[in-house]
Amino acid sequence: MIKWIKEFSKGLVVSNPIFVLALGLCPALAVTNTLDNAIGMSGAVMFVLLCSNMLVAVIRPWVSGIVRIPTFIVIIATFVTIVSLVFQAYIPALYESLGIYLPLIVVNCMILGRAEAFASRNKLSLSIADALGMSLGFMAAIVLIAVIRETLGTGALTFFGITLFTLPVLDEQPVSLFLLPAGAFLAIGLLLAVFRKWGLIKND
Amino acid sequence: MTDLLAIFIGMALINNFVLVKFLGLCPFFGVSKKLTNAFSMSMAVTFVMLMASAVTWPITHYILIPLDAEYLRTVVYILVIATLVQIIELFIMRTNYSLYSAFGIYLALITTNCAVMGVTLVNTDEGFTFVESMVSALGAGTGFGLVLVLMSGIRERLEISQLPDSMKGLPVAFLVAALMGLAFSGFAGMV
Amino acid sequence: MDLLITIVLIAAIGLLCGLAIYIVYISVPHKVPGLKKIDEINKLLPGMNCGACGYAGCFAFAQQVVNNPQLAASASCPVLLGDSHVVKQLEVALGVTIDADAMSKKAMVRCTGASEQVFEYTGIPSCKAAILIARGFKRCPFACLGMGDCERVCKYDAITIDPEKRTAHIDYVKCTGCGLCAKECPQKLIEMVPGRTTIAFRCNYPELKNIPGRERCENACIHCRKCFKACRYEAISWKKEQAVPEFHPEKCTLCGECIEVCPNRTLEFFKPGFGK
Amino acid sequence: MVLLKLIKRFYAIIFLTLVVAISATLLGLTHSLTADQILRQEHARFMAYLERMFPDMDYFEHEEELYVIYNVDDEIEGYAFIGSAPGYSSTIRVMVGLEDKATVKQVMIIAHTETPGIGDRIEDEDFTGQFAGLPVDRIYLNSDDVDSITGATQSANAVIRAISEAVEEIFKEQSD
Repeated sequence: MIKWIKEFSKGLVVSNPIFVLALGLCPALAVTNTLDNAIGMSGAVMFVLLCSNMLVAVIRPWVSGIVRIPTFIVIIATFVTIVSLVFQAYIPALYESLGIYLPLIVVNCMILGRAEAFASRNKLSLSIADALGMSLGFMAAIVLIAVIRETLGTGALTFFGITLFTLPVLDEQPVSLFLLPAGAFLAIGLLLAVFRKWGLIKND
Repeated sequence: MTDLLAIFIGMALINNFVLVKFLGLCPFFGVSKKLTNAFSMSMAVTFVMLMASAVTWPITHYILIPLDAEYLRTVVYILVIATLVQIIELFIMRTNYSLYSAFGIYLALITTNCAVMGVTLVNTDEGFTFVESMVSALGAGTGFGLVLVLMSGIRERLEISQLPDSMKGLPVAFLVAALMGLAFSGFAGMV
Repeated sequence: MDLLITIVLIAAIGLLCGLAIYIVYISVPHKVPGLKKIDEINKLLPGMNCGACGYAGCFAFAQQVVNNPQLAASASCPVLLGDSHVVKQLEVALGVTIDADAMSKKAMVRCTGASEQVFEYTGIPSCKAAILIARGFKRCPFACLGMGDCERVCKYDAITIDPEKRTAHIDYVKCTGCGLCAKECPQKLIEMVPGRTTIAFRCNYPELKNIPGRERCENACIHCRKCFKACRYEAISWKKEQAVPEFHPEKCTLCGECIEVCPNRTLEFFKPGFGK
Repeated sequence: MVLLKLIKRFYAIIFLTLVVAISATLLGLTHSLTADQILRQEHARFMAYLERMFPDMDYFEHEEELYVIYNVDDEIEGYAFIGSAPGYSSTIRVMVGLEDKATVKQVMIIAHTETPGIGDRIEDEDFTGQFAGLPVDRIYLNSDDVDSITGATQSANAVIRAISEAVEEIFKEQSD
């Protein structure tokens, strides 16, 4: 049980996939321009990571060496396609705004990385812990980036249509740089530096 | 001919995969510490992009579209890419080991490189013909390589500059990427 | 029904992919001759790809050595020279004898860094940059500036920088003699010397007249010839043109006489543990 | 025995094929479960746009690319068509409603993923409102009657292009 908690909490801070391992950066930057997108994306990633980690952990004794990577990646792709079909059917607005980045979860280095490095070597229960921890860490990171970018970039924060708050001056003159691709790099770079300054993350 | 040029420039500069579309960021930050590595990596990526586009185009147009099964494209594309990468890796390892020792580690990274998968998805989304797909793959690879090489040049310089400790390494690389991204957004509207 | 056809076709793609990998796996032969042997040698090498042997990395060197074993006796791979255990393994693998001792080289810093700092330098932290301003920030224009160019280039962690004196120290044990630091140093004050060198001469000041060295540095060689005169074993000869001593390790008895008489403490034992 | 040996020998291939086949089956099933819902969603969205544009709509008919809208009394209420053009970071799709075959009633942006706060200003009433009442042949790039958006020229021009290209295609065919 202690080991389970250890694996679970590892992904949250110590080896946070975005800030520490720098894995899965593509979605972290591409879909963090609004809070809705970030939540939708991390939900999808969580589902895919959990399912694929579980399945890989179960079938690991039977996987043959030379087709290991194709096998894992087909499993991941299957879950990604299921997610995207479900999104398309029930939350079409989110599906459209995630666009090409939804199928690209397949190549999120984090997911194959976890399947390869962790699930293919560990028991089912530990793999679940790892998947949950990693995906929660991923969610925390990209939601944080999205909140910053949306707040600074539009002067307000909305959550699936509900406006949470509006800032006085920024509302009139938003820093729209933060919504551009460059703003994504800027936000994540500064966040990373601040975390290091506070000692949350170790320096290189 | 001008159409092809427009696609090439569009993929290489305007919709630059790394800075505008955020594809292939992991190698962008991982392999951009040294200029020589960056060059090898971008060559390998361009090669795999071309191969992947060449293989996925007939699959899409002769199998998936007639079957009305385009929802399966994610699975099929990634399967094909993973296979291709593995075959190329095996082939190079056995026939030219010194090439393998230069490229090998990057090949493993390419399976999970969003840029390769991205280019095949974009080709289908835009409904490119075979030749157009190849040109777009070449453009995407060139754009990726250009940015990777530029970035590694800058990072080699950054290594010896004086920075606050918490800025060293990845954070400052992100800031550099931000500035490069701003510069590249100036290409918008070129075609 | 449509679904069935789809499944069969997609499975066929899967089959083809598996088949392709399998066929390549089975049928592509190992074309590089002696690949196994090369791999075996390659594993013995340090794997740092420092290039000291003159080839493009360890693997290239291994390839050359397998084709021409005699090469191992003349190349300067740091592993050949440092690690006697590995040298034995290499000798067995290649069937040649390697006189590692004769080939071994070590890097020696020809400066104690004692020269006084004359201004505060806050520019780019690199010797190459620092040297551009008034030949460096130390009184002696040939001194080690200690900005760490050599430390950064060393692949074996053998070099440390003394931040107080701003000078480089080379760990005799860790140094493999690859010579990368000697190439990197803009002051050209790191010299590759034979591994059995006993006495280190720590001054790089090349001019005889103009300004006497001692004004610039408390450890400077003042060309007094005391060491030459003190040596009873003819292990030191005097080079007249440069007016500096030349040491002959094969005659040296490690008595330490020359070090004691040196008025400016320019001389030191080269290897830690020599002398007392 | 021979079969067993064969299976053992080609185990890797068989395994991969099986995985792919299972994956395709799973996805095929998911697809057939969700396909209706996806179509319904798309249809509902389309209808919602049409109804917002033509509140009195009862049903519509296709006339090539042009939708002809009828009200309860089977009278022609108006026309609508869909155009698309690549914008700054995505393909922008617009729906254009027409009073009659020459005058624009309303323009709606139905799909885009332009930069929020910049490119998505094409959705503002200030921009889309200016098309209302314009003759269709007055909508083209750099037309005197249509203003672009400062700072979002790419996206705004894409909207204008989407309309003018669709107009050209639909009405050229019809006048031929």
